[in-house]
Amino acid sequence: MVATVSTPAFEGPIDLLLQLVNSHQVDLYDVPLAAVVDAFVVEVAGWDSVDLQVLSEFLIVASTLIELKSRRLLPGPDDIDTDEELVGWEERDLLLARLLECQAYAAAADGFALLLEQAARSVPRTAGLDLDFVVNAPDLLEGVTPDDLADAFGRATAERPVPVVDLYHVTVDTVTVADTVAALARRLPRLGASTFRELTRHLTSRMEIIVSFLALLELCKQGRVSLDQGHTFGDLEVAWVADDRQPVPVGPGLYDEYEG
Amino acid sequence: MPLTPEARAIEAVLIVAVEPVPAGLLAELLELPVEQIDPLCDELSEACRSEGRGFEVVRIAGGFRIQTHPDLAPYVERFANVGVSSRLSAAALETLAIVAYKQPVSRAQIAALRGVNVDGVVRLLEHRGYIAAVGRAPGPGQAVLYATTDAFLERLGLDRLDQLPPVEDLLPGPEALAELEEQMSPVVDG
Amino acid sequence: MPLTPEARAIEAVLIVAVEPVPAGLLAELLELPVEQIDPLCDELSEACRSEGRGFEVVRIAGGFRIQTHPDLAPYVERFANVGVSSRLSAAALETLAIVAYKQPVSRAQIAALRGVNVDGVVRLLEHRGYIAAVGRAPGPGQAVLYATTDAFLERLGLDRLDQLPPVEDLLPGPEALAELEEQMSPVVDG
Repeated sequence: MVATVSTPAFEGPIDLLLQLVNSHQVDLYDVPLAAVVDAFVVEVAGWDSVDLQVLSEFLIVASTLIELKSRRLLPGPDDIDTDEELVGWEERDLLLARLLECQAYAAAADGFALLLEQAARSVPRTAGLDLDFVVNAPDLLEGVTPDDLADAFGRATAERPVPVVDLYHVTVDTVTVADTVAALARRLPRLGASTFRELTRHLTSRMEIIVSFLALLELCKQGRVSLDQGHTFGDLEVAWVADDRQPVPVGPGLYDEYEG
Repeated sequence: MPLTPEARAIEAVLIVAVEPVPAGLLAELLELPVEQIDPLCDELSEACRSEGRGFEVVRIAGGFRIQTHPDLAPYVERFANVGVSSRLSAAALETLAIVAYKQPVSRAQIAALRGVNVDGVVRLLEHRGYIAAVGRAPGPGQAVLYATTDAFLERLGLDRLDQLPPVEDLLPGPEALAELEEQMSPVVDG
Repeated sequence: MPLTPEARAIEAVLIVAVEPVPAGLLAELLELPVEQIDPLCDELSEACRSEGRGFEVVRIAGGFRIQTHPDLAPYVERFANVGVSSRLSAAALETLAIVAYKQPVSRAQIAALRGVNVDGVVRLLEHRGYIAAVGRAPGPGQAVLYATTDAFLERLGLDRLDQLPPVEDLLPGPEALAELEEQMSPVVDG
């Protein structure tokens, strides 16, 4: 059992990383970690017994991502200690090896798609035997009991095809971090103080909520809002820091975009 | 002498056809007037003869079809008797089970449930007399419906269908089946 | 030039076959040494090419079969009823690639590599006939092991598994590696 994490564009940490790596526009750090972890926790809760192998593998991937991402997201010193940088090299090497292997299989998958397409251009003859040929073959049902048939029915129905909807090429209307920063910079001064839950109450997609969160972090980095969380998993309190010296810079390209 | 492009196209269609193909349908596929189909099929037929192919193109009731040359019947019969395995494959048995428990059922419905083309398997089961066409579905398409035969019951040592062991029926009903069938887009992936 | 009697007989058998016919079976039917089958099939294949037939004789999944010439796909597709099947998703294709290269392989092994639960995808691939359970791993748990099927080879148009490119050839080059490494190092933007 390994956790499945499905959002429209990503499936699990490894797929996620692969997509990040393969499409050069996506920042490696913009990963919806909470979703990844949530899904995993749900999965673990369903386990009969703990699978240490899976658990530790997940922890390696997740902790590497969390480390990388937290450095990026949190306001902090501009440069980091080189010693600190070395921590986690081993994990990264492991991850790298796995990524490479996955890339090789992704390339193989592309090849398969091509072969399937080519092969589908030729259709085999399956008309079979003309019925006027004399067939003396033995009874094919020799030894088959009614119970065998019931079992076969069970097998056939247990494996119903899962209709596959390929979302690979679906593009969603994206809400940008830049737009959200601009919207919050208009809205927050009027509100003065609010909570994250309140600010995102009208939003319907997880994507919009994540983008709002990233926009708040941008404003926090700029010192325009203060963020406070009373307790773990508590609601995030957001307060506008009045500053009339200069407006919040807005416009496309100023902020890293979330491509989830 | 190489075949004309039109004769090639007709040959390809006849190769994949399971039933005789009417001249009108060939004309439609090739976007040609129907009068031109007969001469093309003659060309094809003549080419098979002159090159001594192992099959011939013949006109029978309902259209044109490819069949093995009568000379070669001994090989074909030997193949029919040697080439078939002496037991039903797991896939064939599962298809038979679906027909037995869900009858009457169309090929497309079985295909939708099994996720694969079942034409060959259905043909085999029909050929061996385990299932038979029993009618047509109402509505567009009028798909042929299959049911098990008396021979099937006999081979399983049963008198009536309701003597089959009860199964937990996890399959979707007719409406859901139709929907499932629709979702399976008719794209060939091999 | 007319076909030899042996090539004709092979053609007739392939015309009635519903799946690739192994050389050994053809040899048995024709009462010939198996070494003579390959040259005969080559003769047949070459005759189809030189006469511009609408079909070809190919070696696939360990046997020989007759299939339509790829040129004529537009006509054949229009004729339709060539199979009910939907395209495989990228995730399914990648899982299939892992099974193809690492077989026999367990679900847990695939999952460890892909980093996600693959139960659904494996079930889909098994259901579509691309892969099948071929045994159980030794040791505790006795995980079911999966391998690709003959249908997989058929749908990819391959004769044997070793026609797939070696996995080493598929690994990204040194530049890609450097790029990956760079992206994974903890850069903090100021």
